Amino acid sequence: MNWSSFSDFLAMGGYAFFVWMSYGVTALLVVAEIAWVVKQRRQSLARAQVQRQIREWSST
Amino acid sequence: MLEVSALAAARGDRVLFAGLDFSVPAGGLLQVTGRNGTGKTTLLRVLARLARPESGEVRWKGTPVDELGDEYFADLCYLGHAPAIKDDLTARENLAISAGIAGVTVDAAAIGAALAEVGLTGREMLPGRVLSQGQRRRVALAQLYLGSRKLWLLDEPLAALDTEAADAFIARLGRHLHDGGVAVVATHHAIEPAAPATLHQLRLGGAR
Amino acid sequence: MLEVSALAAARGDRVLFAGLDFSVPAGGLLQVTGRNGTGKTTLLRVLARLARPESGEVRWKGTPVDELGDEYFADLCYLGHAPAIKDDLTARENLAISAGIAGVTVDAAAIGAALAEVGLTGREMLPGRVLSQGQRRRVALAQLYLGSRKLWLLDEPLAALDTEAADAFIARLGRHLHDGGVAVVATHHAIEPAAPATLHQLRLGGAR
Amino acid sequence: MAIHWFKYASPASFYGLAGPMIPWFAGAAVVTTLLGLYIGLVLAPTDFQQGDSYRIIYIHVPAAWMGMFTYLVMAGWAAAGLVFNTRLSGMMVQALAPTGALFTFIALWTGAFWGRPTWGAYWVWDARLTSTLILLFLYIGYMALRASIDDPRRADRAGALLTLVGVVNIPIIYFSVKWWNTLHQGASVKPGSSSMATVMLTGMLVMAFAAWMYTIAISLARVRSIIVEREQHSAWVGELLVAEETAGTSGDVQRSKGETAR
Amino acid sequence: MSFNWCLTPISVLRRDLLLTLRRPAELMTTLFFFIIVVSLFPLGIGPQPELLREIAPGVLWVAALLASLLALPRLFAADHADGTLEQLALAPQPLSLIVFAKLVAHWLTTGLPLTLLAPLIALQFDLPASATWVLVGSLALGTPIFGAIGAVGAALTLGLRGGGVLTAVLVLPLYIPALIFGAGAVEATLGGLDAGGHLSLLAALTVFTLTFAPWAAAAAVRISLD
Amino acid sequence: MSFNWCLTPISVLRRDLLLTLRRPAELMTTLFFFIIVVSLFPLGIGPQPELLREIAPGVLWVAALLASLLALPRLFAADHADGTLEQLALAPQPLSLIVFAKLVAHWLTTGLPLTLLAPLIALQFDLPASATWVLVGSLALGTPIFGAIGAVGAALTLGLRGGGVLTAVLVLPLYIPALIFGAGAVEATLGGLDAGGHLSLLAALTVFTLTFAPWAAAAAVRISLD
Ligand code: HEM
Ligand SMILES: Nc1ncnc2c1ncn2[C@@H]1O[C@H](COP(=O)(O)OP(=O)(O)OP(=O)(O)O)[C@@H](O)[C@H]1O
Ligand SMILES: Nc1ncnc2c1ncn2[C@@H]1O[C@H](COP(=O)(O)OP(=O)(O)OP(=O)(O)O)[C@@H](O)[C@H]1O
Ligand SMILES: [Mg+2]
Ligand SMILES: [Mg+2]
Repeated sequence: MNWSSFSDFLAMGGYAFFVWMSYGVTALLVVAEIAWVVKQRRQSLARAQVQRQIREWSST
Repeated sequence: MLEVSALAAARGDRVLFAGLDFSVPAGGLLQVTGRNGTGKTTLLRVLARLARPESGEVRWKGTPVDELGDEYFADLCYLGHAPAIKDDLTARENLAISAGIAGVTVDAAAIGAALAEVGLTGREMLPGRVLSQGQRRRVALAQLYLGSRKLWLLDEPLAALDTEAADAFIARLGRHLHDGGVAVVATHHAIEPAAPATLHQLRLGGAR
Repeated sequence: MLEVSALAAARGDRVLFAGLDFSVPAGGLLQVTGRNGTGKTTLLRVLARLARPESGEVRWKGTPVDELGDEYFADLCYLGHAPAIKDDLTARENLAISAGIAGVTVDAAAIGAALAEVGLTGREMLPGRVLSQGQRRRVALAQLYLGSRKLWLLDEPLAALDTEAADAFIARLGRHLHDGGVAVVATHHAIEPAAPATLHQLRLGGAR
Repeated sequence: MAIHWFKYASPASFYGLAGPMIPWFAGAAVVTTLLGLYIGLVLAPTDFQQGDSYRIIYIHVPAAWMGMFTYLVMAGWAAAGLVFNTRLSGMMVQALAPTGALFTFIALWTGAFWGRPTWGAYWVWDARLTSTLILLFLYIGYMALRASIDDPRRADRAGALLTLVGVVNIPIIYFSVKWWNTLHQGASVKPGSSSMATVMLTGMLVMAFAAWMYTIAISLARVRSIIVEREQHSAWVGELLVAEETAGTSGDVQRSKGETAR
Repeated sequence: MSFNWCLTPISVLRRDLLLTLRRPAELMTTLFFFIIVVSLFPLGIGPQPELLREIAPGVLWVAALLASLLALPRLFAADHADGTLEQLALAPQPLSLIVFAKLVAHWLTTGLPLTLLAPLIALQFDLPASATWVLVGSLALGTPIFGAIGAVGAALTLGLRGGGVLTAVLVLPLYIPALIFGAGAVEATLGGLDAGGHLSLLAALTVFTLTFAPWAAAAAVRISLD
Repeated sequence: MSFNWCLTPISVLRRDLLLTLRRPAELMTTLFFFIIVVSLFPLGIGPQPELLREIAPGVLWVAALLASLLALPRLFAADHADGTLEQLALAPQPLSLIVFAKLVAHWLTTGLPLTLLAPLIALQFDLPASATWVLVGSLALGTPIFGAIGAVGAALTLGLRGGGVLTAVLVLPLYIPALIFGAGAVEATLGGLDAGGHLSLLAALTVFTLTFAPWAAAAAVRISLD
């Protein structure tokens, strides 16, 4: 364990801004990408489902 | 309604027509024929004020069109060789916007009806790019049906249409004339809508 | 000569045709008809190897065209909706160059003759830009007459032509077939050249 | 053997193959990320030269590696697609590009925030930095090209060609930028070259492994969406959708149906 | 014949924005062109930071100018090719109004994004904050000028082969005043001087251009259609 | 089926040159664009002669690059629109050969004039004679690269809206090595060093590009036609 306290950890030896800007933005981007992929999956399934139902309705 | 006197047009050093006089009354159809390159397109563009005549005058409801200005455009619908369809917009959007440009307010139902009339039901949401040659022309015709313009200037409206679509168009043209509209149509194929008030043929170029 | 088996093509998510089988012998004419958007243009582009079929095979003189490669192109002349005419070149120059591109050597007399055949004598030196719609199409047809390609693939060749020009084209097509050529023509108007070896109609899309 | 491979290169079987694999890779990504962060942020000592700013390394280097490597993988799929004309290849290239671009961007971003305390500037025109920037441009070019083509099969082939042209150029770009930079003036700055303590190296490698796992998981997930989108008219997707509907995940379906109906 | 006079311009504006939305890639490409051109200079000139900071205002402004220039064909060329421009000329409203609507849509999709992106680029050249703000302000004033003057050039060269380069040759000389005042403002700030004079001259130029250019562009469109 | 295999490429070359001759304005416009961009920099940056001389190699090369970029749509776009490109793809000769012929014609009408004009422009920036010669040599080697790589980008973006800017985004990153070696050669000469190393790297790059780009461009044309 390298840190004596949690605030020490947050301060990152005076480099908090740079370190947390790096880690924070990375986390944000990764979360955003995951959210995007999940949304894409829902949308593609939903669109395909609608298309299929339209096909079914029109064929009956 | 539309009167033309002593109209002459030239392209380059070639006089295409000169001393042209005619008038088309309300409900009248003028069919412009002639061999390739005799000036049909040029005549239509002059009538639409897109090209300048060499001399002569075009009058609409008795007033020279140069004086009428925007009022003339509000009565006019010109359909040239290029169908004015955006590749990136769907057929439906194309129609909504071209109506807007023409200053006409339309609702979704009217657009749907116009598209149904040209037999494009089920293709409303395809982008212009993927439409076939004939389908593009059908969208262009639907533009025509959306407004209620008095004067139609049509350059080979039947090009690329299949026979059913051509017949439907001719029927619609007949209704336009019946409602007191005026049409000038350049075409190689005889068009015979039901009972126009007057039906004139103007053959340009003579025996060439 | 031209054989097609189990040919299928799709655009976007729409299957235009599938399981198409036909063969056109030397001297044979295949007329492709069908309503707008049923896939005539697509079929011709697949035959010309400009578009990829979904499945199936096209054979020329018994060999699949994918194996023939350039040899197939040397036998083929495709005329699409766009006439491949340069606005800045004269009709004469346009023909000279398109022959060069096709790998055919021609002299001035041959070009003059081809232009005369499509009725453009006297307009040889006009730049493409100023030609009328129908005149451009005539230049495109003259390209066809210059080479002596065996296989003609023509997409609405009669579009924009006046009736005299259309008749002249049909006569010329008859001679091509008589000389053992093959033609596939997409068109809305029935074409009846004199006595082809076989005349088939292929109607795409059925009742839609 | 070859037949076997082509079977899995069909989108239908790949879809089924990929589905069960995603949780494993995702799980591995989470576990290794937590482990790597623990090693890097908690266990590892402060660097005697750079202080704690060096801790950016645990994202920066894995991201930089991943950004470069993903482009190579894309090029591999692109080549396979052009040669064998398999449908899956183009979809894989399409699925990988955003993640590759993301990592390249992260490398640039973290590098900039590392550069400020270390070099005193967010950006300098160093060879490595410049070539990373160009790599990002290549990714963006690919995505822009795809976005402007709406026939997916044409987009596949155009994108594959562009990716291959790009991958041929990457070494050329890399060396030209290196020489450009070193020919004028002695290299003023170079990403840290101090030999690292074992803990630090371990943390970095674990994070690099996590980046791999993440990339695999996310691109498999994305390719599944792409497959559904592009094969929605095929019979097997139809069956899939029926199963999906009866499984009761149709809340979204109902809603979006309402949207399209409007 | 009393038509709703603003229907046509608003339709045109809506349509142009819609078309851009349909192709978000297009919006991005102007931006990336800007970024890439700006990044080319350090590559051509060398990586010395002081030298780069000194030339930054000029480079950034020239890059914005070139990005605007490359976007000009989008104003009319597509509408010309597919016949829409004829229909616009036949609309029962003054063509200059329609052109103005197109200019607004064009600026929203090119000039505005460029302006908003500029601060990020300024970082690459290590510009101080004061100069960055002046840069943003001057671009906000200058990019409409590029669009408006460019519209005249783009309309005049419609349908001519080599249109893109020809447009450039026609309009670049007219862009020079905007370039001088705009880059001058940023440079003044860098040198510790007041940028107010430059900026107000630039603003005057913007107003003047936006008043007259739509008329000229409309006339040019009519000429090109004949 | 033994056709004269070089008839098609030669016809294409002749035709492209003829078309340019028909429109000499087009040839001039690339040149003027080059001149104007180069002249914009002193306006944007300010008139200090030493500073200008220092940035001259970079600016000249970037200007040449941008001028080449703007000329790219001329390679295929017109042929695509009027159907000629389909006919080229159907010619009984390898398409890559035809593309090569087009590249030669393109270079003769853009790269060559640029190269020949460069010494004149160098005067504006007060470059010494030695650097001027290296500039000419490096442009002669570099402009074909811009054309050849550009052809791939131009072919890929055929028929896409916003093609011009999209092409730029695709090819600019790939232009960077040529830019670096070319500008580097001139800069080295300015700094009293030997430019040989840079020039031979540039030459190697030219040969490499001219060998492979025509194939890639031909493949891109086929993709765009489908
Ligand atoms: C925007 C700025 C930066 C970019 C784009 C960047 C890019 C890269 C890239 C591409 C790599 C992988 C190279 C390879 O493994 O061959 C890398 C590695 C590395 N970078 Fe950076 N970097 C940046 C700033 C920095 C800074 C400021 C530092 C520290 C002072 C740094 C330290 C490192 C270290 C230590 C490595 C690992 C070196 C190795 O494995 O050989 N980087 N960086
Ligand atoms: N600059 C010019 N010099 C000579 N003749 C010209 C010039 N510009 C146009 N022409 C001729 O003017 C005529 C224009 O005709 P227009 O396009 O009006 O014909 P059209 O009747 O519509 O023909 P089509 O049936 O083929 O559409 C053509 O014969 C063309 O050759
Ligand atoms: N991406 C797509 N999605 C759906 N349908 C498409 C797509 N691309 C093309 N199509 C359809 O494919 C068909 C293409 O037909 P093609 O151009 O071959 O018709 P055609 O028979 O030549 O018609 P025409 O007589 O009008 O020239 C059209 O119906 C078009 O709507
Ligand atoms: Mg006509
Ligand atoms: Mg068709």
